[in-house]
Amino acid sequence: MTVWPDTREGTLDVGGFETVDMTINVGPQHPSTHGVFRMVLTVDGERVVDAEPYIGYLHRGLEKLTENSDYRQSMGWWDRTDYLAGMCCEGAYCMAVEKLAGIEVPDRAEYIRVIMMELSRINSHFMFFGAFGADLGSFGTSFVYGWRERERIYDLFEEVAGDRMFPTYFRPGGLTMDLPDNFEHRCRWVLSSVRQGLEDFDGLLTGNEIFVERCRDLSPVTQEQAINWGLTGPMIRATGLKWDIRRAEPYSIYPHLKFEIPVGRQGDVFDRFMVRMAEAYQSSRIIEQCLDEMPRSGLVLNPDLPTTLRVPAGECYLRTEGTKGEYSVHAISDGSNKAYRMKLRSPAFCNLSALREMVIGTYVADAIIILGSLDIVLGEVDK
Amino acid sequence: MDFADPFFGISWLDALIRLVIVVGVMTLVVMYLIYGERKLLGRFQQRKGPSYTGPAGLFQSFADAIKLVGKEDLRPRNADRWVFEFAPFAAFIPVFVILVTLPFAQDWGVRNLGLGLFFVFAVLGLNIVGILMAGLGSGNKYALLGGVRAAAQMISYEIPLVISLLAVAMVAGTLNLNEIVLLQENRPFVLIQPLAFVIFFTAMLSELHRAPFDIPVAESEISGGYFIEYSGIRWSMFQLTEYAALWAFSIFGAVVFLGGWAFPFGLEWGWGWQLFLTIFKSFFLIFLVMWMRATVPRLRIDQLMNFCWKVLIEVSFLLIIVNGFFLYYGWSETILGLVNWAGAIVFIGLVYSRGIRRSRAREYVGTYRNPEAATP
Amino acid sequence: MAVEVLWWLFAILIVGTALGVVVSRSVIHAAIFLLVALAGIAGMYVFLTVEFLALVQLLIYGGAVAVLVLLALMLTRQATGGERISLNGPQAPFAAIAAIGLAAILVASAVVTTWPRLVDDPDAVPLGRISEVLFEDFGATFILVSILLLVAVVGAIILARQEDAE
Amino acid sequence: MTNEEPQQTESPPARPLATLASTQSPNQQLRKTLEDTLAKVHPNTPFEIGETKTDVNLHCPPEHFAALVTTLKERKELAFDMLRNMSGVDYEEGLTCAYHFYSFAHNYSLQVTVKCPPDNTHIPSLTGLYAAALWHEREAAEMFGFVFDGHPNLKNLLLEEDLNIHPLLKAHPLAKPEILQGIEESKPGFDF
Repeated sequence: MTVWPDTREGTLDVGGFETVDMTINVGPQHPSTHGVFRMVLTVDGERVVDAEPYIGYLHRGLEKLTENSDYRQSMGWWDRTDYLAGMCCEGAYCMAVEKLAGIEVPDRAEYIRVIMMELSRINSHFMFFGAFGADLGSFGTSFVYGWRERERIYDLFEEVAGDRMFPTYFRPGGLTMDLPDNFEHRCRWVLSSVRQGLEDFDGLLTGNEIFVERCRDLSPVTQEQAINWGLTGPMIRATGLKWDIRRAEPYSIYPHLKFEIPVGRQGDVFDRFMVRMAEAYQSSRIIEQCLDEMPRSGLVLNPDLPTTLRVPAGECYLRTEGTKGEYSVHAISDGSNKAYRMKLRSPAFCNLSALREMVIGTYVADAIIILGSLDIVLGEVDK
Repeated sequence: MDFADPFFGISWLDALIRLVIVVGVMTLVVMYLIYGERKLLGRFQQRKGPSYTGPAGLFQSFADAIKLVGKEDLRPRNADRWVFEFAPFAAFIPVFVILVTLPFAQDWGVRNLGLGLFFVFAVLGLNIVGILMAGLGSGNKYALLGGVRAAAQMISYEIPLVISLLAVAMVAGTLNLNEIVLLQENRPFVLIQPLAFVIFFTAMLSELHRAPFDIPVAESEISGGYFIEYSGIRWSMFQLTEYAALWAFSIFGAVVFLGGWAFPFGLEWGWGWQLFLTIFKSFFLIFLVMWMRATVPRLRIDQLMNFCWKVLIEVSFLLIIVNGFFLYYGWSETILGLVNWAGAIVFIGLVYSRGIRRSRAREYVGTYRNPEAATP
Repeated sequence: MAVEVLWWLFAILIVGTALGVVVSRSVIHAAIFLLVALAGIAGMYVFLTVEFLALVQLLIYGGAVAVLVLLALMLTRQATGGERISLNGPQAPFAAIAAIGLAAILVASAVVTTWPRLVDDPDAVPLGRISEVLFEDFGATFILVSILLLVAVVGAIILARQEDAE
Repeated sequence: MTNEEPQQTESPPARPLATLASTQSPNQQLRKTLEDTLAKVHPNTPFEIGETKTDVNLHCPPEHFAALVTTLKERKELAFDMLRNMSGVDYEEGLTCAYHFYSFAHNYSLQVTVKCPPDNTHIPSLTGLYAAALWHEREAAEMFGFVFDGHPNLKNLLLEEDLNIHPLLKAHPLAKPEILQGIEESKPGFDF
């Protein structure tokens, strides 16, 4: 592998006294690349002239593994993609399999799935708030604020599914098991704590002169650019486009539920942050409605499922609104008990592909927080 | 103006013993400043901080120091050997020299220099050299960036720092630190020069590169900056320098602005009380610095320079001019204090309100404070 | 006695580091030697009991000039420290002539000048006298110099802004 | 918070959940528009329009693909302005690339499949029309061995840069990558 881009090597004139561009290698081990991401910045003083992202350090061959394991075995691979919101990934995978096999899901299971997916969304967004504050240099405080709510949500997941990050709670056709006793009460308590957490972040960051000064008007993205680059999720909503797959191409029980789609104005870093803040609040509203409306009892797994799940031949492109954007599964089955092909359309991967355009012309410090505002999860980018 | 002279009148022996005492105390203080910072940050962040090594983690810093001494002293292959290895010492010497003139209580200091305040300015200028040496000699691009940032920042912020201190010197009419303290027997200078104190504190944060001005060492950007390549004992020399400088600056600020040992009722209460007052006031300043670190994000380098050259320097020049008028025409000190307070409040208010105005955060905040509100 | 020993130490330090500036093959080393030499001269002023001048020397030459040299090196040179450069160019004989000439002038003027006696009281810093001279006797000059500096700073800012806009 | 038992409320009336998502799909309308437009713009090109479980599917030979996508993007009644996904598939009869387009104006979603002949994996690149194709095409190229004509920088994205294998081909073995074959026998306790 070449370490430095070849084109820049020649410009480093050792003997001269003119200023030269310098390449800096950021990552794969760097405090703010959020995992094993690496980018090579070419800088002129403090200004970024060129940026070259390198990914693939966490590539685990998800799609190959899925093609070679049973439909139920593959579950475990999929909640390791977006590992900050495992339930959302499971949801997309299970819905794709159900769509192909034509499996019905009991009502109660649908409600519980939505609760879990929205809790995952809150979880992921709180991780973003914390990590973004840390990128900005708020020494760990925002991180700990974020972790506090995340711990409570993870505790809830542990009670429900037995695992915290990779719960493997969903099944094609429903859920592994029913909710524990007293779940509703605990969940409402977590929601109130989440709202308090949002208030805390509001107090810590959004009114702060330095925070605003750093994030406002930084790398604004127009709607045309966002569409052309394939940005989805909060990134495209920050530009003012009111597009949410939960509304545009509804799935599960989302058409029932009342929630707003928060949008920003100019797609700058501040808008991206605030859209996620408002979105986390809307998620808490969705969960409350689900808790109010869900059937109090009933099956959570379709009782007619066969012992070995053989899916008839077919093809579907199942899209869901993941935490980072459009989390979609392009699934093809050939009638056997293994998927013929399952392609993950990972939102962070697509958002990250626009990083180079956003970063060029900014300062080194800005490049870091623009990267942070993309909210990448390397498990999902590298598959 | 002589300090007490208990060591048989042998001046160099006297100086040596005083120096050794100051260095020893400084090392101990630095150890506990690190411990205190970790503990405080822990509390700010809803966790405990160090709590295993010794009672309530009190020996944590000693354990860390022993570990650091035992670590391998690495040097990158393409580093400039002598520059790299001497840089920590070059960074430490100016801080240590500042301590020479700081009075901790009446007649408690190494040397009482007639030009004490000026001496501190002059030595502060050398503070950058060690950092520049580390940045240049490490053979690392992050270190180089950190060095450039540090140099630009520290050279710029030295100007408002010096001018804010000059404002105090104008009011006091002397450069001798001991005399400055004695003049504050009835009221500390912060009461009549609050704007100067605000400027001093801002510039001090910048000179120490603490948050929100920790741009040269920005961990999330250049992951340590100029000391990225250092390990073991040399790295701990940089840490020692950082905290010693923090302490020295705080003592200096306490002496110049908060009245040192002289306020309130210091002179008659003996040296123990005086020492306590000085240390307490300096720790108050240190607490403020650590509080800032736990709370605020980091500025960008161009915003930092803009703030210095377009705001701080102008305000500090204005302050000098106002002080000059008051001194020339001999107007009352109360009016001077009131004008300064008004200036300080307006200054802080403008800086603070700008963020709230620019963020337009209400548009979004409304969406979760009031669930039914329409989003923009 | 102690003072004499210290004086000689400083003298050796200054001469040694000044030589270092000339013979050092690394620009960075030369800059650091220069800094030490200038700081040593500040020490010499202390021996002459002109503390104010010593501090000014430290502030201007130690703090500002040497740091500026280091900063300029940092901005122009490549990141790797300690690269060697060749010392002798075609200008060497002219440099030698200039150096010998300057040394001769300095030594001659030092020999010719009648030196005043040292000030006896080490604490007597004529600070008030300095300010009187600066602000009253040479007041007009002082203001002119201030205006010159102001114009220079404004000009520098304008130049920098123009480069930015391009 | 106290640990009270949650109050049991009356369960709400059941709603017909299963019918919800499918009824609002605009696929029929899209299919009709697509047939009309293609007959008008590309009258002589052999397009097949089919359906997957979720979307309208349009089969297109690689040589007509660039013209087709231009039409899809430029025509007002279609306006597919976003390339949301592309995935390669290794069918037994040949490599296929499936593109998913989305139209914000009409809320249409369309799948276009391009089937390569067995000996030729060249497909025109979409990077000129959609910037989003840059990384998608790099990924498909390294995973399946497609060659996207016109892509500015078609080096490996997820795999190592000089690793010239295509792991998602069905012929690629799961257990032992070629480069590791023959190496691991000598290492005890380390088995793929």
